[in-house]
Amino acid sequence: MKDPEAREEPSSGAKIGLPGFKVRKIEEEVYEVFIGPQHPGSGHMRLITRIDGDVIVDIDPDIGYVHRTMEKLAEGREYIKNIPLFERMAIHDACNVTVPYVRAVEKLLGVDPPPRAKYLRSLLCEINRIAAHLYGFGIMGIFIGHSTMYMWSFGDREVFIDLAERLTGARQTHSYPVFGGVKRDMPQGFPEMARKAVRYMRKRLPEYEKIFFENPVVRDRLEGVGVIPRQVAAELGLVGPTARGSSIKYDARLAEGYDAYPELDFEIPVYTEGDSLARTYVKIEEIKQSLNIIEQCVSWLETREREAPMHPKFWEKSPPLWKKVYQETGRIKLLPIFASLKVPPGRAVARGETARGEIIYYVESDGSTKPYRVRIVSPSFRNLPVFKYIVPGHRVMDLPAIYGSIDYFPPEADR
Amino acid sequence: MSKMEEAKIYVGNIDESARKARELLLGKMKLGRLVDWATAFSLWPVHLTTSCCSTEFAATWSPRFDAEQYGALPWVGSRQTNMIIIEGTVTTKMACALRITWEQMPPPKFVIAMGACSLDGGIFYNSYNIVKPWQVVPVDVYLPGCPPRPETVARAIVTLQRKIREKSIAGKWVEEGWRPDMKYVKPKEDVCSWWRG
Amino acid sequence: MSGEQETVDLEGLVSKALEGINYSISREKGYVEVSVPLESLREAALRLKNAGFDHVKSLTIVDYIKKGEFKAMYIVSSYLSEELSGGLIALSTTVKRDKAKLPSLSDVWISLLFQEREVYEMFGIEFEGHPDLRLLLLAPHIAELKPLRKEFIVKEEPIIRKPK
Amino acid sequence: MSLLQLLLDIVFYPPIFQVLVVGLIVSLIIVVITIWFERKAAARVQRRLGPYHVSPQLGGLLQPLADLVRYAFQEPIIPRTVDAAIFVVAPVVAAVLSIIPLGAVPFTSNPAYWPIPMENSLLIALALSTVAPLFIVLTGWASNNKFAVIGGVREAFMITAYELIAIVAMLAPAATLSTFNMVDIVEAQASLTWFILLNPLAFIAAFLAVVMSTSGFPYEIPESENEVVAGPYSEYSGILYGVNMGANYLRRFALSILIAILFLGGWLPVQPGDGLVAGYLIPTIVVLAKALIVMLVASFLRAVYARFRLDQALEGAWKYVFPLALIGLGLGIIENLLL
Repeated sequence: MKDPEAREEPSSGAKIGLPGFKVRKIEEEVYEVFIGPQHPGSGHMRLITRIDGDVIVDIDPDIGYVHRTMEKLAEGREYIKNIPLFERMAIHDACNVTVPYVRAVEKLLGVDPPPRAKYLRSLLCEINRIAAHLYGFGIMGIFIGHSTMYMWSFGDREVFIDLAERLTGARQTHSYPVFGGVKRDMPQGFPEMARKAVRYMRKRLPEYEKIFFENPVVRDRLEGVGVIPRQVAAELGLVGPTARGSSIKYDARLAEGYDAYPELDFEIPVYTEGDSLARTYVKIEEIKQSLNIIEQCVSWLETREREAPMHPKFWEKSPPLWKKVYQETGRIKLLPIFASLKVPPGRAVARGETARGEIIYYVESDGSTKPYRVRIVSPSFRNLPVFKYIVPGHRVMDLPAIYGSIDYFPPEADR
Repeated sequence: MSKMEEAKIYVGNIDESARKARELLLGKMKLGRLVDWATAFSLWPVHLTTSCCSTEFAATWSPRFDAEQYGALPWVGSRQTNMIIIEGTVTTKMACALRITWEQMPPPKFVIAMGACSLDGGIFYNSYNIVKPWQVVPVDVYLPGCPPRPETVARAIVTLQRKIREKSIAGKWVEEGWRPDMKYVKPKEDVCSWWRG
Repeated sequence: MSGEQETVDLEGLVSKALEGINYSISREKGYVEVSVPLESLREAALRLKNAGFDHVKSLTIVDYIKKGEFKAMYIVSSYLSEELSGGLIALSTTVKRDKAKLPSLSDVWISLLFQEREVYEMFGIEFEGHPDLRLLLLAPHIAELKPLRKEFIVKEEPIIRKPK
Repeated sequence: MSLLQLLLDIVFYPPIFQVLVVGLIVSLIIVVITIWFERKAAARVQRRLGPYHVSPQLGGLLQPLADLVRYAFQEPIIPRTVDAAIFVVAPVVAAVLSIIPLGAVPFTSNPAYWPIPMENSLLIALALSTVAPLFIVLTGWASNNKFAVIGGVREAFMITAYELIAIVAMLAPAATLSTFNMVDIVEAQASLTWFILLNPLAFIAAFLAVVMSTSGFPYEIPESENEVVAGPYSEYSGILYGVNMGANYLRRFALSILIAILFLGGWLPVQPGDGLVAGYLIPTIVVLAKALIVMLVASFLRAVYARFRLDQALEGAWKYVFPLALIGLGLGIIENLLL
């Protein structure tokens, strides 16, 4: 798979090189290993790694193996059709990924969802966050060879997937938030189910600590590995648990203050060590916070009357029968108006906190039914410099530990 | 080639002896059914994650669904496996990787195309960067859904098992050597044409 | 809009930081846009960095094909200073489509390194001074299409088919 | 007729009989059970079913057999870039050499069924057990694949660490009793007590050495899939890969038998009598059962532990396990003086 011609002297004229290939000479003692895309430790990308002995001296991430051209496709599709499109970016974190897009369009439309819709969104976002963190744990577990960790967290993730499925009707691709509201209200019996899931997870987390975090092998593998100092993390623009493990107290939920988060009571866990273990602990703590938020959301939703979970501008257009069905079952029929929604011209930026970190959408409208430009910068894409700047200097076996702890998800990074 | 010649001094002509052993075992001893049985219960998917269906692929092997009970065990290297589950969209760059991985696998080998994107593009049908997987590798079982539920993936594995045992695919493959269903598949030069720029 | 928190006066901060540079400021939905001419982009970036905006969240290029120009927006914010982190500043400039060249700011904000490579392949905009300007996401024959430019159109089926 | 007689003579020549029958046939069964147990036990810890539908009556016991048959009939690809002779020969030799130590192991105290004279049997068995890993390094080298080479280098690092530990720890019983005769060692355990109680330090060191030598968790470093795919075996396919995988388990089996003999009392509490059944079969089954237990415990670690980093594993081996083995040896010498 190597291209012998790519090893010649760098020529200044060669502008378009092969993706991921640096035109360079190889020193003799350096061993170049292509990790991926078919490799159990790479995910959907290639890491061109150069190894000196057992130490990585240079790493060149070659991504784009899952680049599905979402930004371009979004320019050709109606606003509402983009919601399911963008959710394929981080499919197991669907609500968190789509809420900022919906909010950006809402800013352009000038509508603000009613409080009930905000709480419902936050509820699903937190369920998604827990499921995504458990997914990250599982991948991390298998990366450092702990198959039980993978199985446990994937098994427990099903609890929250079930919860989301009960709420929205889909395992992963919920397409739940829509402009001005949500697609569905809480079904009968959901609060009990949610509380049961929360109780179960609270019982499981100490067991995780026991088999995973207090395991001497795991601690050896993670402690002091991939240390990112605070200043470096800020310079590289890292996001999410990766930044918070390096004592950067930044969370878009607070910085932007969207949905129900300003009214909810939660904390942002921050660790100062900046190593893989700290990043993993951040996720554990975030799961605990998310469990609290779920409880708060459920209690809030339970005590309030069912009122339209959709902005009046849209809700008033629905026929009385639909409203009656909503009152009885909580189901909302999506209005046909969304299919040809004209959005006033303007530009909007919205950010949101997904499980992996901050996602930012720039939406520009020219007044038609389709966006003029959508720019997405996803958390994994912003965490990409970790490979280039943090991994070199570590041993080969540290690469999966760091990869797992930053929870890089290539489909999200490539968009 | 001289190394191969040299090798023959020690181990004989491997191709020739393999062919003879195959004829003896499959022809005279009728081991085809045993091969079918073993292959059906030992479908090891290779670790090639093409897209976001990998989340459901991973969930299929999680405790709740546990596809390992059918004998399918996700394994690490392409050389030791015999099944590819194409997990969703195949992009231009990934198509080449998919093809190379498929060619690295020893026959009899099987392909399950998972998800709407790997059927005909799915939600990304008009994207400029995707490739239809059936142009890259011959597909045995198509599996719709976006993403398919884990039960569906398990069902696809069972379907493939039944197909192998009822039609004796693996036994025939071992006997005859190659499969005929390659007519939609592009040559590797086309799939990987971008590689050398 | 919902819960927009801005703990500091961004306009004041920008006017202090960009003193002496010809710029215009406008408040958009969710961010503050600061447009500078192309020549003073680098200077403005350096001053914003010194004012505490330590990382770039997004390098956004918008292709205004009718005006024949690209608009480049560097959406910056701060991690190290908590009060700045609530606000977003978009440092923007315009560049002609036919000679699409921008100065690379990856030495100012290292977080731009991969985003500039992405813009390079998607729009064909060259970044002068970028240490490692190669393709990132695309295969070479697709990068030649410059897919995010507006003249490259992907066909789309409408939601409602018009009867023939 | 005389040729048949010759063949029978060769097969029933005790060392060869032991290697062929116990080494190949029995160990195949034991390997099947071990792999099945490894997957089933991990599945139980992980709250799932594990292999099942291949043979529902036996709880999926035929799963490793199905995998083996599948491997046997898959095309063994020999890439053009490999050193073909070594590529093909090395795994086979490794597998054969893995069970060769059984040619020196007594399964009974009845001299009629000893494979070889027992004077220095422990030394012979230990010496033979150290040869096989070299061929694993060779497989990695012959593959001419970067991952395989890295895996081979890791294997070489591990060899140097664990072989010494295994030998030093397993010599501790010999030091206590001033003999290299394995039968004497077992007989002495009948009068004293089993060496697992007499010299637990040496036992722990020997057990860890077995786990390390056969790439069991948490020392599964040469084949650590997340960096080096399948390690030295990355280029192997079909039956050759099956042989490679089998060789690993065979070596674990051979070393487990040594542990069973040296530390777990061998065929005790059975006292071998006369005749084939009482003198050979029953003691052999006892030894094999003990070895199986050692193997299963080693396999079970997969469900609990992650894998160490290479430098951590080597550091652990040289800094902690090797001194442990030395202390075990010292303890053996002290016990020798006390006895």
